[in-house]
Amino acid sequence: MKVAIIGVGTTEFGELWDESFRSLFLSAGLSALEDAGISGKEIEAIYIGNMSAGKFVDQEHIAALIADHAGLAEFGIPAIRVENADASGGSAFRQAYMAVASGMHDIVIAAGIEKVSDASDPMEVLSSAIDQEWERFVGANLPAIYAIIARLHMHKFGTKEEDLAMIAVKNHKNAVHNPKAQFRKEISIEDVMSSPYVAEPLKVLDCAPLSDGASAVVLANEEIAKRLCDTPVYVKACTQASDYFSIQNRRDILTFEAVVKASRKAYKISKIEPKDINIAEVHDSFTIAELIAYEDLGFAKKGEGAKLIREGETEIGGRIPVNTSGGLKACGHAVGATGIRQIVDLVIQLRGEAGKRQVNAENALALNIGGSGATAVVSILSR
Amino acid sequence: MKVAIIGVGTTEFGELWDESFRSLFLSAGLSALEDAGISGKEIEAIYIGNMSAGKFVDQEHIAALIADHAGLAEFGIPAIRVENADASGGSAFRQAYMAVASGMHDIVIAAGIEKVSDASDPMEVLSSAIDQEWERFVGANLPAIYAIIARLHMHKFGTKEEDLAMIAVKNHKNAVHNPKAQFRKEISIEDVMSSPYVAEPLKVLDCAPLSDGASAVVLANEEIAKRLCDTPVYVKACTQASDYFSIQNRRDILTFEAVVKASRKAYKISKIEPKDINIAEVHDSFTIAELIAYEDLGFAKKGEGAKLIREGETEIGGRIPVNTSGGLKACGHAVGATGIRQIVDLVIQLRGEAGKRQVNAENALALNIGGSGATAVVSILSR
Amino acid sequence: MVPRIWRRIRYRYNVIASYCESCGSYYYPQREICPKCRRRGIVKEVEINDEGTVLSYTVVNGRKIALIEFKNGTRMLAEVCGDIEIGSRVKKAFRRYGEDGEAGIIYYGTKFVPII
Amino acid sequence: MVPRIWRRIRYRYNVIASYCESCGSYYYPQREICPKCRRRGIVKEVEINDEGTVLSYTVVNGRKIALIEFKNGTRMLAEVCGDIEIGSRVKKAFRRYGEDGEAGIIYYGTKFVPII
Ligand SMILES: [Zn+2]
Ligand SMILES: [Zn+2]
Repeated sequence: MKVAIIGVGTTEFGELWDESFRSLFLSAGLSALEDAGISGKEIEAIYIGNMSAGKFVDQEHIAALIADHAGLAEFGIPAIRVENADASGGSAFRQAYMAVASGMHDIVIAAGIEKVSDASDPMEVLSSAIDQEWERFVGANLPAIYAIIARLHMHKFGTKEEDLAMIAVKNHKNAVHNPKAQFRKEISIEDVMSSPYVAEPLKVLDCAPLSDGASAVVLANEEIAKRLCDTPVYVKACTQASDYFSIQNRRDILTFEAVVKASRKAYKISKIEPKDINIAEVHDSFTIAELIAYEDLGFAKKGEGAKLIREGETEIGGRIPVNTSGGLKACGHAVGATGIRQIVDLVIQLRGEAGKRQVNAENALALNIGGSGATAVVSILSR
Repeated sequence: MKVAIIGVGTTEFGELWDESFRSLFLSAGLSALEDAGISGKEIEAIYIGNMSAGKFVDQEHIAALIADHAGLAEFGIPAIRVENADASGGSAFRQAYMAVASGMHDIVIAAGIEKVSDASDPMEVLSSAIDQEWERFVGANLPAIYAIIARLHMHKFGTKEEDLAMIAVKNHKNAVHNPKAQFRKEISIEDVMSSPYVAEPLKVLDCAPLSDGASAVVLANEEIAKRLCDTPVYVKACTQASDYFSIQNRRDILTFEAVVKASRKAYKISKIEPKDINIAEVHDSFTIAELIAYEDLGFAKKGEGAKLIREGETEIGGRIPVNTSGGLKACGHAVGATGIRQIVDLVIQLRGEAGKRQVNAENALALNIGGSGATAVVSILSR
Repeated sequence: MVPRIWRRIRYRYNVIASYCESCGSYYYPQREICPKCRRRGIVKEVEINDEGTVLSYTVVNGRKIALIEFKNGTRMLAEVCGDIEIGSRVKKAFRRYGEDGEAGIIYYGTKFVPII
Repeated sequence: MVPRIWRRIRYRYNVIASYCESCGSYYYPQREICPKCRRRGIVKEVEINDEGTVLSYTVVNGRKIALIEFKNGTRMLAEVCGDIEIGSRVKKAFRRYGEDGEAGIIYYGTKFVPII
């Protein structure tokens, strides 16, 4: 069964001190319902992507809590939390997609949410996405893993710290016109280069901020979508793959096998090739991640990711604009919400509602990664 | 597509000091594969039910970790963690069931795992299944919520503390012959009655222990099942429902609406009625939960749950034996593993492999509850 | 850990319920959306000042936690200081609830006392 | 929080890899099952005692964390004490890794030092 997205909504991302975990979702969820033009009674299931409410706000069992708080308790619909680190949103989207594609449900919500700013050290919590026993124990955290990957990429392929900086600069520039973005301010290469090291060679401005935020999308089968919606966006494929958990077990740490596997499968299912993708939201939790994504998604050859950013190919106006929302880097990384937020932004683009950051696109790709790449979710959307 | 269970495996439940989070799963997963007579290469996806690895062992992103540790990383199959408090196992089973029923996958694993004994206060962690803001804040924990429900049931329907004690006694008696059970020792009514109060009127021996453990099942479509397996057990229905999160919002705290909704839907889908169920594993995290489950599942009228236990109807040999495994109470409650462990035990019974606790059964029901009832998952299995 | 936002919000100090002007339902704690009629923006704040009745209760960790019902039908889980039975009448009292170990901040909330 | 089981296990003090007798693959850390040939029980323990080569590294929180490769092809993430570059040769050294704040227990593990 063909699946369409008929409504999207997101909160602003950032340090939202006045919002609670619960109110965050309500705002995103109701926007999505309003956007879809439905009241909520039609929803048959709700999938919530969330990485670590347990550690961030001391609350588990959040799917039922959120369904209740969104006023859905009377209907008693199944509410399912999906956790795959910062790929939780993408994974929740995929479960929701499968529920509709299979014909088991007609109309469902997929949402992502994270409230990080109540925790004393959000990056410490995010680092529970990597191997506690063999990576954290020896002193590595998530930035350290990406830094080790970045240094090898630089050593092997001649990628420069400035290339990585260019990715941060591009994404900040894109975020200026995104009303939901955390950082709506341009930065310069010098700003990035002079920011302190977090984990050499990655600097503060190579890292996405950890943010509060929630995003939601309404998925429906084609028939309902056509009835309810003038601008349905179709999900042509949604695939997930996994890899060795710790980098010490990966044959080639410069290739995210899960990204390669998920994207190849998505291209095959959708019959859409890398060259047919007109816009992408990719997981730039660290600038090096976006650069390697260019390669693993097939936008550039292995080792040539830096060429794309140097030549402006991934800027708005380039061959394949990447992270026109500002990406995780500038829009903000609300962990479990990010995978859904990517879909929201691509839908806005495919509908032609992106305003000053509008790109002319037929086919869009979202890449959501968990931790240091043990999980990857790829979605291909088309008008 | 009809879905069958073709392999089951479980670790012993208990305080497994020598087992790590990872080794636990390996043992259960490999038993299930062995039982199914497959090597593992055939598996297309893995669904993991786990409530709180983040809080229990400081590790999130556990689905990919487990897939890797089980030797599945080469295949890169999707690995998805599902969390719905102590209904996580049931929810993971349902997602796996849906993946096969829809034809999207041919053969998948659903597993549940929890390692609680590394935490200083596991019941505190389990209590993050209830509302932190409106229940925990005022001093209630999970036993307190069930205690409030129990006292009202006693007040309104004349249920006695001794009735609840009888449920604990029955489940301990059943566990004696379950090699995987944590407590393989009979207890007396007096033992229960003289154990100290945890939350009045619930006593220590009214509460299930929190345990380490992992369980796994292999699900396949009918065609593959018939080819691989002499004794497939069919999943006739697997439904999930949710309820108001906090008890203060429920119209009737003596009825678990999510259980009523999920079970009515399961009966309808399977065309199997409560009277046709020959055996059940129900969520006795507290004795009162089992007693109310009798009522909400339709085995007894509302308010008459105590009659069933008084008259021995739910004992082995009774009309509808409940928790022949020992239940959460005596087999142990490995939180996110429990929902899968229930399925494992019912499959063993339906295959006729339950030894001294064998019941002659055609149709079986599993009820897995999250927290104080905001999530319920009901599965109906048949030979 | 008590999230910062809980401590400074007004509803910890007053018992504020929501009233849906569309369907006449009351809710405690407050809701932004009415689960019965799914309407937003029609939910008004009302303070609960009247006496309540103990629907049920428990004693846990030395504290008495009760489910209390009010005239408008809303219910509230709260600590009660004093002797109660099912059916006892209770009234509001402002008390200290606890302390945040990490931050050393004392937080307060509504407790109840029996009406004698 | 360091789970108790990590502290007392032997592999924290020796660098023990697994060798699959069926397909000839080595794994670090140890595995009970070979992901290449999916065989169990054919995985043997082997200690890694030789020198390693720094594949890549970072400096985080003032500590140098490197990905080190050994002759048998296994790799290990570990702290290195001393100056390194990509390609540097390093050898094992037994060092204190940290302290469990709650329990006050000091735990040790394998670190590496450059071969000069
Ligand atoms: Zn209303
Ligand atoms: Zn091998």
